[in-house]
Amino acid sequence: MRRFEYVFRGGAEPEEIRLEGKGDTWRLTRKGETQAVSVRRLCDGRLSLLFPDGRQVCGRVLAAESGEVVVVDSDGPRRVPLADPLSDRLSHSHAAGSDSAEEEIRALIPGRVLEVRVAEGDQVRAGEVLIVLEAMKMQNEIRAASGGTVARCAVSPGAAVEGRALLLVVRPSPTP
Amino acid sequence: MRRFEYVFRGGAEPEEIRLEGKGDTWRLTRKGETQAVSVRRLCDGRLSLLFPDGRQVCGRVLAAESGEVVVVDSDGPRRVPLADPLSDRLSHSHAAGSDSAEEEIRALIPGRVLEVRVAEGDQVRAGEVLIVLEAMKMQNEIRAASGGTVARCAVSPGAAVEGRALLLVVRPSPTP
Amino acid sequence: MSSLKLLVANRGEIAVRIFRACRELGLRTVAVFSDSDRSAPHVTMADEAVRLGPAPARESYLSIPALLEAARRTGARLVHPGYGFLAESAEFARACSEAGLTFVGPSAQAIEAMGSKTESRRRMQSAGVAVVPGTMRPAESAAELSEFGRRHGFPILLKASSGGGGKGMRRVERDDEVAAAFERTRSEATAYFGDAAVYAEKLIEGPRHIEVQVIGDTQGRILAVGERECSLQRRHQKVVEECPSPVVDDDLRERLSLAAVRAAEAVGYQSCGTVEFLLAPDGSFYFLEMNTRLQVEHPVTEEVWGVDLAREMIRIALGEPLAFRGLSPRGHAIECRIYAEDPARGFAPSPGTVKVLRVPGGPGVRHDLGIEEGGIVPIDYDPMLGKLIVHASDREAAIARLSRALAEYEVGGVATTLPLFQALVSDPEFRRGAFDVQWLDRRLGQGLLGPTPLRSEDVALAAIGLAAHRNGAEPSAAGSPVSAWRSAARRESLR
Amino acid sequence: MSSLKLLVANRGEIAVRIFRACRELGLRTVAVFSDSDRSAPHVTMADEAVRLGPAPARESYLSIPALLEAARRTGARLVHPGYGFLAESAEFARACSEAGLTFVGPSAQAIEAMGSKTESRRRMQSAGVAVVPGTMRPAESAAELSEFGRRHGFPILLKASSGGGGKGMRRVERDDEVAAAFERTRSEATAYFGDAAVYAEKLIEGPRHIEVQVIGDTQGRILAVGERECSLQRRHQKVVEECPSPVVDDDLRERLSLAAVRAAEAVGYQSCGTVEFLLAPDGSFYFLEMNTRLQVEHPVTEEVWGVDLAREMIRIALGEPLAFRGLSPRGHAIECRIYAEDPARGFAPSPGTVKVLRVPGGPGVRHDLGIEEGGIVPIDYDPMLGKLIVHASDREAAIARLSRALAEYEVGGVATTLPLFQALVSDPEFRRGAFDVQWLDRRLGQGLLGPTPLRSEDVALAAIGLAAHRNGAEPSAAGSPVSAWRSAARRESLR
Repeated sequence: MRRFEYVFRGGAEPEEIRLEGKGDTWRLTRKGETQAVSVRRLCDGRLSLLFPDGRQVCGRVLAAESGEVVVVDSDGPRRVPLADPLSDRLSHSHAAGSDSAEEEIRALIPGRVLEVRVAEGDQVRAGEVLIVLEAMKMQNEIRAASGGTVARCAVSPGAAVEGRALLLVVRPSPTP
Repeated sequence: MRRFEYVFRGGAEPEEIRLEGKGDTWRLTRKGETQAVSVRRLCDGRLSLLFPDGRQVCGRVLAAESGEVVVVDSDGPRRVPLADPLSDRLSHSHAAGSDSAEEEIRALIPGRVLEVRVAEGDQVRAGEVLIVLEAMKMQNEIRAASGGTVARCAVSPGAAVEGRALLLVVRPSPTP
Repeated sequence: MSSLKLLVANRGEIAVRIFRACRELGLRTVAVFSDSDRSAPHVTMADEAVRLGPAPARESYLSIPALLEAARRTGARLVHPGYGFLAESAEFARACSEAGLTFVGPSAQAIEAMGSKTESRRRMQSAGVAVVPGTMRPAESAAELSEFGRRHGFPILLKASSGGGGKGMRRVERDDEVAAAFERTRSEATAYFGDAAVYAEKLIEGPRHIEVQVIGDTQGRILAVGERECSLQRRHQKVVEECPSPVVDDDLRERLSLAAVRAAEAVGYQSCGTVEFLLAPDGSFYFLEMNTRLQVEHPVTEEVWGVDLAREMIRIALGEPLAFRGLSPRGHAIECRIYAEDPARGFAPSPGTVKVLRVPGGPGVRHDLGIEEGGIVPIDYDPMLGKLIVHASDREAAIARLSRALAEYEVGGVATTLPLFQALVSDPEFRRGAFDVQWLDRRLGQGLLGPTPLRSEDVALAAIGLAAHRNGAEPSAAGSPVSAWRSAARRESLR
Repeated sequence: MSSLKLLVANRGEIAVRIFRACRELGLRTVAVFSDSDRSAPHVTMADEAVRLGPAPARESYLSIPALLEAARRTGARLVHPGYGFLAESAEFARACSEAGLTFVGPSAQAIEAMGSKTESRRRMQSAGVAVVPGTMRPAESAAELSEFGRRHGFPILLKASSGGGGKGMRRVERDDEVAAAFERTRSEATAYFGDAAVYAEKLIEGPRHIEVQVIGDTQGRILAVGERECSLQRRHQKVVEECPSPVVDDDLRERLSLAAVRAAEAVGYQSCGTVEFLLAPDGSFYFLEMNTRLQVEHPVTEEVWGVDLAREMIRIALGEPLAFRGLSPRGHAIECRIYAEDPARGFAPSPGTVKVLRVPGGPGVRHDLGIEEGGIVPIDYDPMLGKLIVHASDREAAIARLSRALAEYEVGGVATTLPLFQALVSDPEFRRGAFDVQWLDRRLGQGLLGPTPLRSEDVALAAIGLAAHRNGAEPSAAGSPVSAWRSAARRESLR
C-alpha cells in the first residue's frame, strides 16, 4: 500500500488530493469522495486510467516548473497546477514574496538581436514586446512575463547571442 | 583502431572479410579490395552505410542461428551466411558431422493437433507435411526440415500441446 | 459532441476503425476488452471502456450477456459488431434490439436468411440471381450425386453442409469416383463438424472471387458501390484485395451490381453488406454468399469510390438516409492484410511483441492498424496486425506505390506476411492481373518466396553490424539512440 | 529499375516526398546532405548520398558548385530543387543545363521573369491579367506617391522593392501622411535590405490569398488544376491551406483558372507552378506573383484532384506529355504545417530532439514528414517537421476528420504548432470559412489559444502520474516498456 498527498490549485481554493496505490489500482480521494482507478502504463510511457464509471483517459504526464505538471492527452498538452504539499508551500510562499524579485529575460536559443524596443528605466506591461530576436530564419518577439521596470538592458541591435544569454532584467512592479 | 575478421559463405567458396574501424569510418576489405565506409547508427537501431562511390544502404542487423546474420532493409529481411572464423568452424564442422543427429520437431506455440500424417518408421522428404496443428484459429502445417525416418511420434490427433512441446523425432538420412 | 454512445463489440483494427468514424460523427466511444487487451489501442483511444472477461473469446468478445451488461452500464445506445466474433450472429442482433439497443447492421432476419447456405440459395434463385448448380439439400445417397453429376457435367464438388473455409470439400472427376468420395466426405464431415450432411455443386474451373459492396438505408434505397477483386487467397483466406477488379469492365460491373442489389433486396437489406460471386473465365458469374457485415477489405472501396462506409453504416443505423445519390470510381486501390505469420515457416502464427513498427507515409498510403509499437499480438485471436491500403491513378501506379510503401515498412519482433507482398508486387502474373482463386497457393508451391539474392551492401551491412557490436563503442547517430530518448521521456513523464 | 538518377538539391519532407515519387517512377535517388543531416530520413532512404559541406545553408544546400559536383560524382541526370533554397534561382537552373543536367522545373527565363516584381507585373498586364494597381517602378519622390494615392484612392501601401514576407511595408491612410511614411519606409528598407527603393500599391481591404495550381508540359499544353485557399497566415506565413477554397464557386474558379493559365503562358511555363492572387471581398482578384516551383501545400490539390504533382513534374522534365486530359475535383482537403514552434511562447522556435512521434492513421489521413522519432530538428534550417493532410467528402467532414486526427497526434521533445490547429478546428469563424489574410493574427491577438479547461480526468492523470513515479514500482503495461524493447531490439541487432 503506497500513500501520497497533493495540492491542486486549479480551483478557487487549494484542494487536497489523496492517493492510495495497490497493484494496478489507485484509490483517488477528492472532496471527500473516493474512487478506485485502474491504471496501466503503456509501452511508450503513456498512462491509461479507467474509472469505476467506465470513463477512460490515456495520456502522458510530464514535469513542468515546480508547482505544475503537464498532461498530454487527446486534447493536447495542458498545465495542471498540482504539487506535493512541500513544494507547493515552497513555490507558493516564493510567489508571495517574489514581488521584488527581478525577472531575468534570456534568449531561448542562439540568434541575432534585430530590435530592442525598450531602454533601461522604461515601464513595461506584461506581454509587451521587449526584444525581437532572429533565429532559425524567424523573427521572435520576446515579451515581458510581468509588468515592471527595465532594470538592465544587456544587448543592442545586431548583437549575436548564445542560447540562455541574458538579454534584459525587469524589476516587477509591486502587485497591487 | 579496431580489427575484425569474418567468413562469408554466400558464394561458391568461403570468403574472408576484414574490417578496420576508426571513429565513424570502417575500412572493409573483400577479395583484396579495400574501401572506407561511413557508418551511422540511427536512433531506432538501424545502421546507415555510405560507400565511397556514394551508394547508401540503411538497415537493421539481427542475430540469427550461429553462422548466420539477418539483415532487414528496404528489401525486407534476408539471411546472410556470415560468422567470425571460430563460430564458422564450429557450425561448419557440426553440419559436417550432423548426418546422424536426430531432428526434434516441436510446436512453435500452444495449440491442438488436428492431423498426424506420418507414423514411426515412415520415410519423409524435406518439406513434407508431418503434422497439422491448430493454433490461433489457423491450421498450421508442420513440415520436415530435412529428409529422413520418423524415429518417434510423440502426439496423436486431438491432443492439446504446449509451446515447444515435442511432436516428432526425425532421423535424417545420410547425405549422399 | 452529442452524448450518444456507440459500443464496439470487437477489438483490433476494426474497433479502431469504427471509433475513428464515431469521433468524426461526434459520437462517444465505448470499448470492451478481455484481460489480454486492457492496454490495447481500441481501449486506450475510447472515451469509456468495460472489461468483458478472461482472454478466451467465448468468455469475452463472444459473451452476449457480458456485452449487453457493458452497454447497460455505460448507457451506450448503439452496438457495432465489427466483423468476426458476433458480427453475423442473428441471436446477438436480436438480443440487442430486445435490450432496446440499436444494432449497427442488418435485421436479424436478413442475417438469418443469408446465414443459411440452402435458404440463401433458395432466395437468390427466386430473385433471379444465378447460383452455382447444386443439390440444394443434403444428398441421401451416392446415386443422387451421380445423377447430379451426369446432369450438370463433371467435375463436381462434394461439400459438407456445415463446412466452410475450404474444409470438408472434395473434387470428383468421374462418375465412378462418386460412391467412394461420398463416403470419405461424410466421414470427414462427421469428424470435423459432427454433421455428416453432404451436398454437391458443379465445379467451376479457374474461377475468380469477385464481391460487390452494397449499401441500403432505412428508406429502402439500395445501392451497389462497385466490386472488389478477392481472388488472391492462401488456403481460402483472402490475403490481398483490389478495387476495381482487373477483369471487370463497365458492362460486367453493371450486371454484377444489378445482381447484388437484387440479392440485397431479396432480404430487405438495410446496412452495409457484401455479395460474393464466383466469376467463371467465360464471364458468367454465380452467387456464393452474402456477408451481412462490414468487410475486412472495405477500405479499397472507400478509397476508389470516395465513400466512408463505416460512417454511412452508423448513419443508416441512426435512421438517416444515404448522404449521396450516386458515386463514381477514381483510380485503383490495393489492400494487404498484415498477419503475424511467418512466410518462411509455412505461415506459422508468430505471436509476441511488436518491438519495431515503422510505417510508410506520403501520398495514397493508408493504415488501418490495431496495434502500436511495443504492443503484443495475443495468441487468443486472429493474428492480423492490420492493413496497408494504397491508392493511385491506375493499377500499375498502385502496384508501384505499394512496392514503394513496402520498402518503407518495417515490423520487428514478430514475423509478418510483408515479405509475401514484396514478392507479389514483382510477380509478372500478379502484375498482369492473371490469377484465379487457386493461383496464390499454386504460386507459393512454385517458390514465389524463393530467397532474394544478396547485394554486396547487405554483406557489408551484416559484417559491420557484427563488428560495431563486438567493439562496444559503435558509431552512434546524431544524438543518442531512441531507447535512451524513450527512457528519458519516461523519466520526465514521472519526475 | 532504370539506371536514371535524380538528385534532390534539398532536405526534409520535400526531399522525402520527391524520392517517393522517384521510387514509384523507377528512378534511382541521390540525396545531398550537410553535416547536420548525415542521419536524416532523406539521406537514409536514398540509393546514394553525397556530403555537401558544413551545416550553414550557404556552405551546403545553397552551394551551386557543391551540388553540381555531387551530380557529377553520382552520375545523376536530373536535379530537383524542391522548394526554398535554390528552387527559384535562375542561376542554379542555368548552371544545371550548362552542366548538361536536366533541371526539374521551369526554364531559367521563366524563373527570372516571374522573379522580378516589376517585370512579372509588366508581363501580366500585357497578358491581360489584372494586377494590384501600383507604381510599377521605385518612386523618386513622396509627391509621386501622393499623386498615385489620389488617383487610385487611399489607403495605399508603401513597399520596399527588395522586401518580402511582410517586412518593409507601411500602410498610409491619408495624403498628408505620405511624406513621413515615404521617409520611414526608405530608411527601414535600407536597414533591412540595403536597398532604399520603395514603391506604392493600392491597398485591398480584407483580401483572401487564393492561388491556382498550373501544370505545363513540353508539348506546350498548360492546365489549371483548381485553386488553394491560403488565407490562414501568421505574420504572412501560411499555416493551414485548403482545397477548394470555401468562397470560390465554379464561375470564379473558371475565371481564376483562365487568368492563371494566361499568366503561365505569358512565360511559356513548362512544369508545375502556382499563380497567387489577392481576392477582394467583391470577387475581383489581382495577380500577386507566380511561384515557379512545387509548393509546400501541393498535397491538398493532389488529394482533391487525384493527381500526383511531384510525379507529373518529373515526367514533364523527362519530356513526357501530361498523363491526363482533364481532371475533376472530389471532396475537400486541409493541410496543417507542423512547425517546431511553441504557440505558448509567441511561436518561438523550439529546436531539439523529437522524443515522441505518434501519428494518426485511418481513412483520409496523409503524412508528409521529414523527420522520424528520435530525430533532431536542426537550428540551421526552416523549423517545419512536415505536414498533416486530411481529405474527406466535404469541408465539414474534412474539419471533423482533422479534429479526429489531431486527437491521435503526439509530438514530444519539441513544442509544435499542433495546439494551434486544435484551437482552429473548434473556432466558429474558421468553421464557417469566414476569414481573410489578417484574420489569424487578429484571432491570436483575441486569445484563440486561450487555456483549455481542465477535466477531472486530467487532474487524476496528473496526480497518479506523479505518484506512480514517486513510488518507483509503478504499474506497467502488459509487457515491458518500449524503451526496454527498443534496447532489446538494439542488443539483438548487435549480438
